[in-house]
Amino acid sequence: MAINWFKYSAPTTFYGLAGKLIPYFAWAAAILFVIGLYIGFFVAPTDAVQSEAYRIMFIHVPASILSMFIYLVMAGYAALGLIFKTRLSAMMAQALAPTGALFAFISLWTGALWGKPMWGAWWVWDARLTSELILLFLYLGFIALQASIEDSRRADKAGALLAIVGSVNVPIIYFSVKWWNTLHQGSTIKFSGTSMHIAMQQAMLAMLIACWLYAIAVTLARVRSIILEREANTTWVNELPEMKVQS
Amino acid sequence: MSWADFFAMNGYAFYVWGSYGAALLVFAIEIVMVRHRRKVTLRELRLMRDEMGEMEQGKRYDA
Amino acid sequence: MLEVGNLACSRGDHRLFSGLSFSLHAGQIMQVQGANGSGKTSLLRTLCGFITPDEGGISWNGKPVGELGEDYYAELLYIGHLNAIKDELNALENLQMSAGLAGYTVTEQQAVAALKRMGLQRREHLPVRVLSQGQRRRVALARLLISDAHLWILDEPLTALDVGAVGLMQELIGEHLSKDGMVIFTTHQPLQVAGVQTRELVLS
Amino acid sequence: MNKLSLFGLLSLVIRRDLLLAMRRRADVLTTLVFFVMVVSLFPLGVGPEPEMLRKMASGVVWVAALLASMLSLPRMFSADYLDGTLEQMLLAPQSLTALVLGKIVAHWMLSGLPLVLIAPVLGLQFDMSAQALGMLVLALLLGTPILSMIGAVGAALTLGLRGGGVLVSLLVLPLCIPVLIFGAGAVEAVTSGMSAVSNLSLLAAFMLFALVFTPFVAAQALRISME
Repeated sequence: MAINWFKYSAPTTFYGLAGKLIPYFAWAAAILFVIGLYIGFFVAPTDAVQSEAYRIMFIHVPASILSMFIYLVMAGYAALGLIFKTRLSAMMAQALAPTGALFAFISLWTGALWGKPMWGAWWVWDARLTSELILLFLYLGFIALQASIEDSRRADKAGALLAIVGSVNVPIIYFSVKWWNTLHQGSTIKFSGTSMHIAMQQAMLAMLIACWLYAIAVTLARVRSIILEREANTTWVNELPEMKVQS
Repeated sequence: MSWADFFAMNGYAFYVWGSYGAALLVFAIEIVMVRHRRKVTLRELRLMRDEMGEMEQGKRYDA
Repeated sequence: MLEVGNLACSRGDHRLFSGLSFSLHAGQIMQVQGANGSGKTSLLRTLCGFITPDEGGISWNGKPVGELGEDYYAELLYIGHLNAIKDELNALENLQMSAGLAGYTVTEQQAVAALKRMGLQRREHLPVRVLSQGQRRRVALARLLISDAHLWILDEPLTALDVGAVGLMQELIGEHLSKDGMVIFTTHQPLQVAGVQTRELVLS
Repeated sequence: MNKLSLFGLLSLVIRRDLLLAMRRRADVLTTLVFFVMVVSLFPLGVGPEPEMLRKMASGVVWVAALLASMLSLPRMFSADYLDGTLEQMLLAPQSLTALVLGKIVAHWMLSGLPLVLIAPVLGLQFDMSAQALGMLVLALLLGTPILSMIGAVGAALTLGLRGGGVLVSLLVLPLCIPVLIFGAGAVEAVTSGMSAVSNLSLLAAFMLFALVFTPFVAAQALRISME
């Protein structure tokens, strides 16, 4: 059976679909958070070298992975919007940016709190930390550019171009920072064991999926507001049940 | 292992709970902001619609 | 021939016009009319390709202008609200630079002759900074004399011009039309070209 | 009436921008004075020990060059935007990409090249060796065009926006980090007795990469901003 993707790429249809999907993603995320935290704190054993501090990993690593993943998804949506002129793609890119930036922030914050007991410093100019910081800057640039353009069509296109340029540049930045760091011989402490305990893997996986589902739920909720703002004064918006209540 | 031991995190309590607390706070703030944005958007849309409706009614009385 | 079919355009969330269709043949002139904010400038800018229309298409000699790209621009001369002249340069330099940006070179004699026709003799070497608004507009309009574009798109060409200059513009447009040129323009002032029926397009 | 070749257009745009800048020298001088001042302030902030100054010289010069080039970026297209010339440029029957390339070259000659030329003098303030000074000039020669090229994209995207000046720095600075790393790295390699070839070739590769893509991207950004 062929699925009519264009049907779901219309903001009208997507608004309703997103509204139905949000609770599922939100509840699944909540349940997985509980499972992940339970395994992470009660099942996974204490690490020989890092003691209990390593448990920061269960939030730090998923946040880092998602911050990068969301940037790629955002750039992908932006490119789709630019090439095929689908309005919804641009709205999705706009909705993803704040969540991505927050994950980058969580990654940096937890990284600092993990670094202090392990490396003895809140911040070291480690390649990964530095790249994450630059990623946060890229997110902030994208958000600031979109926020300062009044006309939504220009904001979409300009933001898309910036996101694409950024994503082309990200590998170069990452490589250059890594290379710079190895020249500087930054402090690096590797994990004690080469192989992670199975419970640690499970906890990490659960937390990663939980964060991912959470990101989807929040983005969908945000994109619904964006759709409403963009489609103000259309009949279908005015006929929505949530518009019935008198102000 | 007692609850006290659990919360002490073998001396790393500040770092571990600082991380998870911050993450929780960020998530909470984001959820509140997304909900707030929806509320504000809907309120503005209703105001706009009501204003448009009054304008149209005004026209009808004029005619 | 310029053909516009079912054109729709909006600024922000505001729909300016829709379902707009017309065609303009060689030797024809068309005035775009409408109240402030009705989208006259937006229509002209859409014809220039600055604005992508929401719906509909524009074609030049049967081919969509999007496909023609730079070949279409070679046929087109646009003079907008802004004069596109530099305060730091003199009238002659301005005219030569404008020609260069439009893809061709003009000799000094040609440029001086064009400026003279526009009533700017002996002012060629003055910095544009010291000229009056009307004289600056004449420097901008001198581009009409040195270009061989077929389609003139003029947004309020008569702004700041005195009676004499308006008469000159009528003359210039008449000459252009007699050479199978086309003109599409907006104005708040009366503009009558002798012997030619001005078509009207009203935006509401 | 003679048609202008692509190269003719390129040289016309460069000549035009240089001529305009010559009639308003203040803009070019501001960038240069800013660069000299920022570099000269560092010793006052960190102390006059020659050992430390030598060590941080290349980094300081590079960061100052980065900031100075940000200062001149907002002006890259805004004057042409405000007086309507940019509209005419978009209607040029030649490729807009070539035109943008011309503007990038002109911008580099006005804001990058002066920095390259004055950098050795500033390097002497930091007690740099002759070898290091030579490498600094070479690295700046390769690196500053990249700043103008990436900057052109940022300047085109923020054209006519409120607070465009600050915004353009926010967008462009993170993208320029590789230039900073390779550029400062080349000088540092020379001072520590290593070969700077890898740094320089990476810088050159990055410049060629930017040369191929950024004029086109900036041209697209201009079309978006003019809508």
